[in-house]
Parts: sequence; C-alpha cells; structure tokens
Amino acid sequence: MTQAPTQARTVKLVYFAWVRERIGVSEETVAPPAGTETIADLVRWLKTRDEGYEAAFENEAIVRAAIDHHHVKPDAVITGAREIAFFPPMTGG
Amino acid sequence: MTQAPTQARTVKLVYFAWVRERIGVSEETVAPPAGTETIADLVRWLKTRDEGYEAAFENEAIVRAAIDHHHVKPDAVITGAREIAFFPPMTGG
Amino acid sequence: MAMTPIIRIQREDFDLSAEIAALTAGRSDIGAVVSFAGLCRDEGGRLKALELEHYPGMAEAEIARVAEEAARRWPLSGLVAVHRHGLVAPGEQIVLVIAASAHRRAAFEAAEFLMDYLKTRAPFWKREHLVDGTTGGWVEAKAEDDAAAQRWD
Amino acid sequence: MAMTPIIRIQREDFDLSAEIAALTAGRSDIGAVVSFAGLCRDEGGRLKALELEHYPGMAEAEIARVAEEAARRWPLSGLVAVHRHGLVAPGEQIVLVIAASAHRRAAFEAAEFLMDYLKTRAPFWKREHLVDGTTGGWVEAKAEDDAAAQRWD
Repeated sequence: MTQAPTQARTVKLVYFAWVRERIGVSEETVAPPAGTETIADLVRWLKTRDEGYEAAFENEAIVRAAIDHHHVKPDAVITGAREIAFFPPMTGG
Repeated sequence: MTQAPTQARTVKLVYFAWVRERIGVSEETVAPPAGTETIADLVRWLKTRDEGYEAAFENEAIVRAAIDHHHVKPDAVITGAREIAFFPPMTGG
Repeated sequence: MAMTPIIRIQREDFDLSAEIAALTAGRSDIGAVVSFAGLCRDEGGRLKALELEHYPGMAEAEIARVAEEAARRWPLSGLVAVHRHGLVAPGEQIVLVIAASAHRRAAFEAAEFLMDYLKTRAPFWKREHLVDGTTGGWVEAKAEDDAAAQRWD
Repeated sequence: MAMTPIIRIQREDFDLSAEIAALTAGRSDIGAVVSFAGLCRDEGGRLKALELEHYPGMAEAEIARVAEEAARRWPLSGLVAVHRHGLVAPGEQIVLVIAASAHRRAAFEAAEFLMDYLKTRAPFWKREHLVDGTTGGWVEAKAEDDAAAQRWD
C-alpha cells in the first residue's frame, strides 16, 4: 500500500495596527509545520521566521488573536481555521 | 400706650395638578391665624376651610410643598415666605 | 465652573441635533456626548395625548439646581435640559437631556443622574387624555423612580 | 427578538437625528432614546487627526454579537451602532450608539453596555496624527476600559 502524500495545511493570516507594521505585511498564507495545533503553537513557530515576527510577538501576552472573526485565547485549536488574525488590544469607540 | 394693630400676615398659595383641582383654585392669598408657623400648621388650618381643602390634604403625607420655589418638608417654617406651593408627587420627565 | 447649563421649559418641540451642535460647535475638547430623549407612549393604543402641567419659575429653578449638582459631581463640558409642557401626542418628544464631557463615563452618569432627579424633583405633572375622548387621571408617581434617584445619594 | 440592530462601519460621517428618526418613525411604544456620540478630541491642541484602522468583516460581526447580547439583557425597541474608519479630525464624530426602549433605565444601560464592549471587543485601532506633521504612535488600550466592560460580566 502507498502512503497518502502529506498535504501541507495552509491558513490565511491577517495582521492589524502595530502587529501588521512589525511583521511588514497585512496578510499572508502560511503552511505551519505538523504539530501546530493551537494559536500558541502558531505564534511560537511564527517567531522563528524572522525578527519582524519576533518583534510583533515580543510580548505574546499582549497580542490578541481571532479565528474566523471570533476572539480566541492562546490555547484555541486552529484546526479548520480559514482566517487567523493577530492584533494589539483594541482601541476603538 | 396704645398697642400696635395686629397686621394680618398674608401669603400667596399656589396649587398644582389634583391638589389644584380638589381645592378649585390655582392660586390665592390667605391670612393664616397667628401661631401658624410651619407648613404642617398651614395645612392643618387649610383643611378646616372647606371640604375641597380637606380632600386635597386627605393624605397629608403624599402632598408636597415648596416655599419660594424650593422643596420643603412639613416642619419647614413659613415665616417670610412669599409663595407657598402644594402639589402631588412629581411625574415629569 | 466655566460650564453654564442650558435649561428651557417650552411648549414647542425641540431638535436634538441642533442642541448638540450648539453644545459642541467650535470645540475639540469634548470626547463624549450622551443624550436622552423621553417620548410619549400611547400605552397600547389607549392614550391620545399627555397633558403636562408645570410650576413656572420653580421648574426652571429646580432643574438648574440639579444641573449644578451634576456639574459639581462630574467634569462636564456642557449640559442641556429641555422639558415641554402642554399637550404632547404619542411618538412626540417630552424631555431632552444632553451631557458632554471629555470621557464617556462622566457623560453617561451625568445624563442619567439628571433624568433620575428631574423625574422626582422637577415640578411637572402628567395627565392622560384617552382615545375614547375622556380625560383620564393624573399619572401616579412610581416608587421605582424614587429608587432610581436615591441611587445617587 | 423582533428588534434587528442596525450596525454600520463606514468612512463617512453620520447624522444622529436621521438615525434616531429611522428608529422611532411611526412608533408610539418607545419611551426612551439614549444616544452616545464619541468625538475626536485634539488632546490639548497636539492632535491633527485620528486614523482608525479596523478589521473588515470581524468588526461588523463582533459589534453584532455585542448588540445581540444587549438585546438579550434588556427589553429594547431598537439599537444602532455606527463606527467610522479612516481619518477623523478633532471635533468630528467617531462612533454612535443609540438604544431605544419603553423605559429609560434599559435604554441607558444598553447604550453604556454597548459602548463599553465596543471599546474593548470591536477590532478597531487608533493612531495619532500630530499637528507637527509627524505620525504619532498607536493609542494604547486603557485598563479603565477593560474595567468598564467587566462591570457587565
């Protein structure tokens, strides 16, 4: 029997405000490595990519995340997510 | 020596809403008898005048009073008052 | 207190936008404007109109005292209170309160304070005129309005 | 819930009176309309404009969720939330919330709830543009805004 080819899981990321500025793009599609299960895992991987990500997530506790337009916590599972967003605490209103 | 003539002390009274309706006039100037010191004294005297006043002050506790446009309690002294008002609890707004 | 409250008792309707514009025109230190408009309800179709009686002179004076108290309690940039008298039909406006401040919490609290006190302290009385052509009774004061005002004591 | 909240994210200014008129037109069951307008302050003359960035799609969705929560908590006749994005100059309006109800307490509370949650949950970010021509930093979130929102938990 042949093994099914491992399909790289891709997800769209969007960034806002100073998170966007530090990373340098407003959106991108990435393929996190196998084992990237949660928002925290994803952040850990992103920080290894370059110093822009490292600066953006310098203080991980302050950056907020959303999956498919819903606020989530770092332990939220990203499986099946279409769009994941990272942004600073909100200052609207 | 002659005694100074007793000058009848007069005061303007104004009434509102159902207090006005029961008494039958919206304002009048009265000369309460000597010894009428407080709002409570004044109400006691007014109730003796006729059944309209009696009906208006049937439940004394509910009728509010004001002296010269300021809310007052029944024990307020009326000496020097230019205008005393009686009315039901307020229902504006 | 640089701020002078605007207080009016009038028979005519009022224009909320115009009142706010007068309060904020040419200013850039105001961050929050809270307005309250009280409207006449038809009480399930029963009511043709409300008749509002007031005590001229004292109505203005009492609202002014409440407005001054609000200005002492909160840092306000502006305060407006307009109350109508006479006949008001369902859907029409009865009372307007506007509070402006640098920050929203002060504006919200001052506006609600002003309304709570206005309800229980301003000398106005409402009488119902009914759809069936009769004149209904005087509206009774509500214990919940007294309770609302007492929250601020 | 018969009431459908009106939610808009837009670059253009808004007209408070028009929004209230749309909410109350033809109705006679509304007794209280509370509005909040958030204005851009010049921060003592330092600020030329605020730039408002938002997350399209999520901004509308999040405000809708907050509005639905308000409608569950209070008996509301109508609810409006309008938030601008782009550049806003001092004195201009940024955000509008309107809550209508039969009674004033529900309208006041719902409007304040909506603003408190909107401040902390709606994905908007402010950046300062200064009078000296430079772009200032991103406005920092305030602990007092989180505290305000937590009052309702």
